[in-house]
Amino acid sequence: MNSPLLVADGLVKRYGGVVATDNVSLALGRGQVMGIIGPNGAGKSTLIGLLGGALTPSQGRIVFNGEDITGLSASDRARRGIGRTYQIPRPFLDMTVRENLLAARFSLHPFESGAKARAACDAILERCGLADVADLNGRDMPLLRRKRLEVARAMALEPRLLLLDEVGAGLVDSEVTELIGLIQSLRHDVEGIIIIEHVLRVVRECCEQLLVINFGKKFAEGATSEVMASDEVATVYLGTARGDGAATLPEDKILDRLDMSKPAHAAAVSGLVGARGVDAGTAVPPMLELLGVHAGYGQARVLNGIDLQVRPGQVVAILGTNGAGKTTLSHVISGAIRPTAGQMRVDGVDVTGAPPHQLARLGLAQCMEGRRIFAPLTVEENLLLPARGVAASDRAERLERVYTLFPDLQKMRSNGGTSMSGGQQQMLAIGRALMARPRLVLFDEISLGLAPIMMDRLYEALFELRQAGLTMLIVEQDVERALELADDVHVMEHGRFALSGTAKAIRDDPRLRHLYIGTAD
Amino acid sequence: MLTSQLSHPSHPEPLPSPLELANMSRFCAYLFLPACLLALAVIAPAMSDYALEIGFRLLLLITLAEAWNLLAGYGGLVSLGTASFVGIGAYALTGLVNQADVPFFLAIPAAGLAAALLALTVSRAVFRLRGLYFTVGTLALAEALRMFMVNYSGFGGASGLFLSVDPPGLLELFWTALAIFAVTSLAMTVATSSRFSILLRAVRDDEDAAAQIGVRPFRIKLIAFLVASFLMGMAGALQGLKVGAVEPYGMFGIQWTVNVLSIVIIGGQGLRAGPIVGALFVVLLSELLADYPALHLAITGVILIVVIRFAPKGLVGLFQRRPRAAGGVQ
Amino acid sequence: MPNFDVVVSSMASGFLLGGILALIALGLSISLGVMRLVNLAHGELLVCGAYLSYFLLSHAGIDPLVGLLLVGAIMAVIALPFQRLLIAPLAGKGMEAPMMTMFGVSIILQNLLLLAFSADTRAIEAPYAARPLSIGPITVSEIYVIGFVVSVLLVGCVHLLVTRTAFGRELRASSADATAAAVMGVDVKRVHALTFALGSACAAMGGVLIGTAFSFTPGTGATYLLISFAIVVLGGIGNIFGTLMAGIAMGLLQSLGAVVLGDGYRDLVGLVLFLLALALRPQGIAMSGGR
Amino acid sequence: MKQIYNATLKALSIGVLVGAANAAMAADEVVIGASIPLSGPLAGFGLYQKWGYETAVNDLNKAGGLTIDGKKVPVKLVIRDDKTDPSVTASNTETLISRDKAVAMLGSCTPALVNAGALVAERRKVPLVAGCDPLQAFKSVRKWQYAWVMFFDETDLATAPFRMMKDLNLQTNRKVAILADNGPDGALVGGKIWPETAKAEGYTVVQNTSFPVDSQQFTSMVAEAKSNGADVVLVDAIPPQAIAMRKQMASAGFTPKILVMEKGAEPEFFAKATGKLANGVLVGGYWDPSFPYPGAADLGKRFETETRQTQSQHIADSHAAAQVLLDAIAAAGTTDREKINAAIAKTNKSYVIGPVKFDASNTSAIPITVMQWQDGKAVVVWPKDRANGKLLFPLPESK
Repeated sequence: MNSPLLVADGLVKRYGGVVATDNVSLALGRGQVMGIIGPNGAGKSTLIGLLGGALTPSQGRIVFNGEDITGLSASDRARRGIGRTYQIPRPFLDMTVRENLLAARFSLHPFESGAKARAACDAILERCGLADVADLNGRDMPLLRRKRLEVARAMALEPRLLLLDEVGAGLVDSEVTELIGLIQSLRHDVEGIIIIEHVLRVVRECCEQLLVINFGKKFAEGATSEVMASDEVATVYLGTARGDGAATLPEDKILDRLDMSKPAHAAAVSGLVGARGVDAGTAVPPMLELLGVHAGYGQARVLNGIDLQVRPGQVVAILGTNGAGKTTLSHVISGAIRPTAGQMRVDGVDVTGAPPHQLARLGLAQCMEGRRIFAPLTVEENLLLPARGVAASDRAERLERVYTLFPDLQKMRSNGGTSMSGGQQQMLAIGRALMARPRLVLFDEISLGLAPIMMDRLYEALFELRQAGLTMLIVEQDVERALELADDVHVMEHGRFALSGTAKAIRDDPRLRHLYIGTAD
Repeated sequence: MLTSQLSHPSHPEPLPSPLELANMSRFCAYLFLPACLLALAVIAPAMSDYALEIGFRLLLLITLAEAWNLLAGYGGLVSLGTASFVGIGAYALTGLVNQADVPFFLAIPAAGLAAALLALTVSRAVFRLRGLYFTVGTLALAEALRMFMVNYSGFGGASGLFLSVDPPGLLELFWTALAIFAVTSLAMTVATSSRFSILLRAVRDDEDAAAQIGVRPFRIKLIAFLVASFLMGMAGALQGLKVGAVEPYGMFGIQWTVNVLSIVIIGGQGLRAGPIVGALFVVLLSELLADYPALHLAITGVILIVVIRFAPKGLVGLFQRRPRAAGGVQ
Repeated sequence: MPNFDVVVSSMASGFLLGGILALIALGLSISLGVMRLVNLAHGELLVCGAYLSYFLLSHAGIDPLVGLLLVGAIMAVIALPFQRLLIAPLAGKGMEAPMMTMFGVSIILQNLLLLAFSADTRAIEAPYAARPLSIGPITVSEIYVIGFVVSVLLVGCVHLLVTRTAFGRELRASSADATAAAVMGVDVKRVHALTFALGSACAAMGGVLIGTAFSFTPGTGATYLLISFAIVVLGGIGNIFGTLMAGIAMGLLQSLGAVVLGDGYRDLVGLVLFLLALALRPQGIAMSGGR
Repeated sequence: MKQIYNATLKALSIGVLVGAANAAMAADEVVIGASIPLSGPLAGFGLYQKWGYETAVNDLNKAGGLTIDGKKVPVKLVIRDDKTDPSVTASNTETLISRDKAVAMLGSCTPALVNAGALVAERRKVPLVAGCDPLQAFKSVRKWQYAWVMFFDETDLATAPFRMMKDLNLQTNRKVAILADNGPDGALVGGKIWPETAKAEGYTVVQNTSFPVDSQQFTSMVAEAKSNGADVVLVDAIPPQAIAMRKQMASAGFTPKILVMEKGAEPEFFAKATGKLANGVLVGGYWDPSFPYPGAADLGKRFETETRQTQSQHIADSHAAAQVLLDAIAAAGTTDREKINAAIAKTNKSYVIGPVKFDASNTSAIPITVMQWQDGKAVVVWPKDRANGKLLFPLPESK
């Protein structure tokens, strides 16, 4: 009985050259709950994939309950009692919530009486607070319900081991409390749980073991309390950290520091800014304005009445936890999705529902979340793409400027766009946004999954752009950095601005900590 | 085969959940359909030859369409290989009757089995293909098989084979078609309103997620594929029996695939009644436009396009209350 | 096994024919790679091209080769509204709906051609259509050589268009990540329309060559559709040079099959090859933007 | 949901009514059905057949129709397209018999289609008269009772070129290359009769290749024939293939002395599509307006004036088939299918196609002639007593 439930030994997952999981080992004792934390893009979900069987490791072995399951398919692992949830929920859209659970149930007990199976599923739905929607289609569940459905569906497997991937993300405090209660109660049904979480409170209150991952490597491990106490964990995990001690981080080798002293440099930067900012207060209409914007996907309402103004020369930051609706908001601004209600104006002109490329031509550029570098294009081609219908000389000039801003890119100009390190790709994404010589740039989660040191570099660049008078809209998870850079700040929660004001005011506002409880400590 | 849905009463929720529909189709299948079939079987002798002829064609096409619907509509396996199974069925029947003079009523299911066997042998290969590649793969497979039958002289080559005995009369054929249709409906009811359908739809909606909760996608898909092929094989056998001669261009011809596909799309993919309505529509249309062949096909094409564009759930979809807006939070 | 001359001659014609096949497949490949569109009407577009050239010759006396680009242009212009009216509205409805729509289009085109021109077999007459060309032991049809050269030139042009021009950049960007491309200011709709037009032009020009080298009827399209699919999957979807190579390989292997098993097995060999390719690369080969 | 099943039922019961209605109508007209290829690869044939059938029927109706049970009634000809697909021919025939209450049927074209229809007619005990189905292919299916065919016999056709070469003693190296499709008649003529006759006549078969009817490339077989140095090339293929093959022979620089292209070289569009290359190509034929048969010359002229197309021998066999059937119905004086069938069996009269008299196997043979394309015209070059032109020999070089 004291043999561990799950042992992973030297797991490695490579995608081509990129190593997503680098020699990670872990052991989960029976009755234990283990937490796995680390910055986005550190390889947490990959690890879950490896354990759940969705991915096959390039190296290493996994032993579950004394049996080597490395070679087993996901379904066989599931049948042995490994239940897994997806970070981005994947319910069976065209089946009712109950059927979603029954699928698991029937695959497990094909010949169980229907009534019994149904009773079992309903019990689980009851526990997960989904009883009232049992007969609605998965398609009609809003995000948070879908996340619960993920857990419920995994539970329908009667799992011995539960792998929970960011089930807490985007929940408000009360919901987090509920979730913690649920997880605590699950402990009695399963022999072990592994939780990937951003909401540290969940980790703290549920897990006795904690594993910190960074760049796919095991960074720290131990009893939750100790690990949480350690400074370098804070350094890695809480974005607020500065790049000290970062000399150990790989990004550093590829990168040479930006030299701020060169005057050419400042010139280059300013040359990339489409329209200088005018001093606030003058009677120009806001460059970008949202009036009571609602938006969502199908049945799911994500934005519920957003009012936003960005004046020329202003830097506005939008903060909020995962699932608060930040991404949807930037989709609306880029024109990728149409608001279901409300208006969007550029220079006072209504542009609601205009297709993305037209908005782009109005001088709105976006540095999209996840970089979205075009793999088939070289670095330079990626840069040239937004500079449409521009005279060759001008194009070349802009290229030069971007290259002075990010010398790395020049070195890699003819490499495939995605062949570079994450940080360099982010540089490329920023440079690409600037190539259109935009008047306003939306920077969406540019620090995601980057080492603090690299974040520093990128933010240095943003500060320069701000000096040059570029109007910016910044969507960030990393509160501290955003607050430093921004003039005005809005904090989102459930598709609304829960908190708005100047950076200074927000910084001192106690409600910020409340909204962010868990991440800031 | 009882499932949770059986004991479940229709609830106040305004839009019809698949559950209600399942219950309805279950009702139709359990009470209404058999009644219809029985009635047809009884009045058949009184029917004019033309009615029998049309009825036969309808039943044959419905059987094929139901089978295809099981694959594409419920299993998400859009196959363009229908012709191969029809052809195998027809050839198997002819072979069995000519070589071993097996009686028809045995030869037909045997032909179905032959088709299922083909499905079994190719399943490993085709299920490695997903989505579009599966579709194109099955098409290529069907064409390859046809060309093989054309070139390989073993089964009469391009000239084909003739049934050595006299085929049964129209009435008998009609009755046989009814019987096969009954089998089909039964199979479809079991497959679409039982726990199997839940697993099948789970695989259709998200194969990986299904695997993650213990469903074995390959197995589920294989079962659906085998059942569908068996039904198609029997339909093919019946056609071979009727024509009394088989040759590759007709029996392995793409037009089988085409007809079945348009029937289901026009009728309503993934809907229990889709194939029936579609078949009625297509057959009646072809009767009306019989004298303008090329025009008739062109019109079918236009209808196909219009339906795809404006009625994604087919004619039956229009009958029902509109399906809700698609798209999920991602 | 027939004698040496026969073998080399038929291998040579297989090689040359492969070039023409590649041109035809290219049309399919780019619309598949860029728009994820399975153009089941590709064969009919090809036949349309053949008829167009046929009538340009019989009525305006325009030689097929001279009219080649003209035919391509005309078909491209005709194709544009097709895409706008039929395919564009289906954006975001998955791959099946557009595929089936094009399937409907193919039925319509085939039967309209039938109504208009009957099922008579036609062939585009040209002095070089049936002239032998002998180099040593090898004897091949002149049209094959011409067709090969023309095709390779055209494929090369398309390659340059895709890799060297701004349009090509936008094309590759939209094929990799349409949303992001749109946000970067690319008019994806327009790119798709032009891609479809380009694909149709390729098919039509291929049709001219086919119609000159062989014969055609309204029903001819289907054969070439399947073989094109095989080439596309072999060469990698959207991969231009891959398509050319695959086309030539297909031509050679078909001829080999023909020499060894008899001409009847040509297409069978092609399809078996195709199935093998699929079995080996179940998800096909990813879009690699022709570089 | 429910109403859908009801709908099914309704539709069928409608069917019942329609059927009944037809039965009622059937009294004041005689319905004859025909399923012919109006689309698909063989549509070329179908159009001639349509004209032949319709002309015969219209002429009769103009003359007052048929006397049935002492009462003059018009004949109604119902034609359906079988898309060159045997299973469609079968279902068409079913429908024509059951829905349109056809008392008798006229055949389609080529063995696959005619036989498919004939099998249904045989089962339904409905007389069917057809041309355009070579006799041995027809006989090989089964012992027929209700299906009747008047056409040439494959052996007669296949031996014709050899007999011609003997008569006109044409000088060749007596090397024969045979390229035939693997369809029913192709297999018989190319696979069996040609080789046998060649041997009997002292020719050597240097090559015998068969191919499916949907391939377009014959480069390797042509190259082979060339390298085998065959002077006599015998081809049996449908038009699209014959056209492609003729071009590929030319482009392989291969010009035999004698080139026979059965089936494929027959329709006029062969000559159109191949242009100069058609010159000198031989094809077996069985009719020409110049033949000394009643109404032959007239029929040819009528076709060309009415359709502004060049006549084809298919107008003759279809026209004759229709006349044979109509005569039989007239002789039977009733719409009773058995009696009509008996009357057909008694047929013994000379028609536009020549004398027709059915033998024990329900067939009546039409004598074969050899035709040759000369400047876009099909000229009868053999036998002497039928010839209306001079043989072009050897096959002109293509340049």
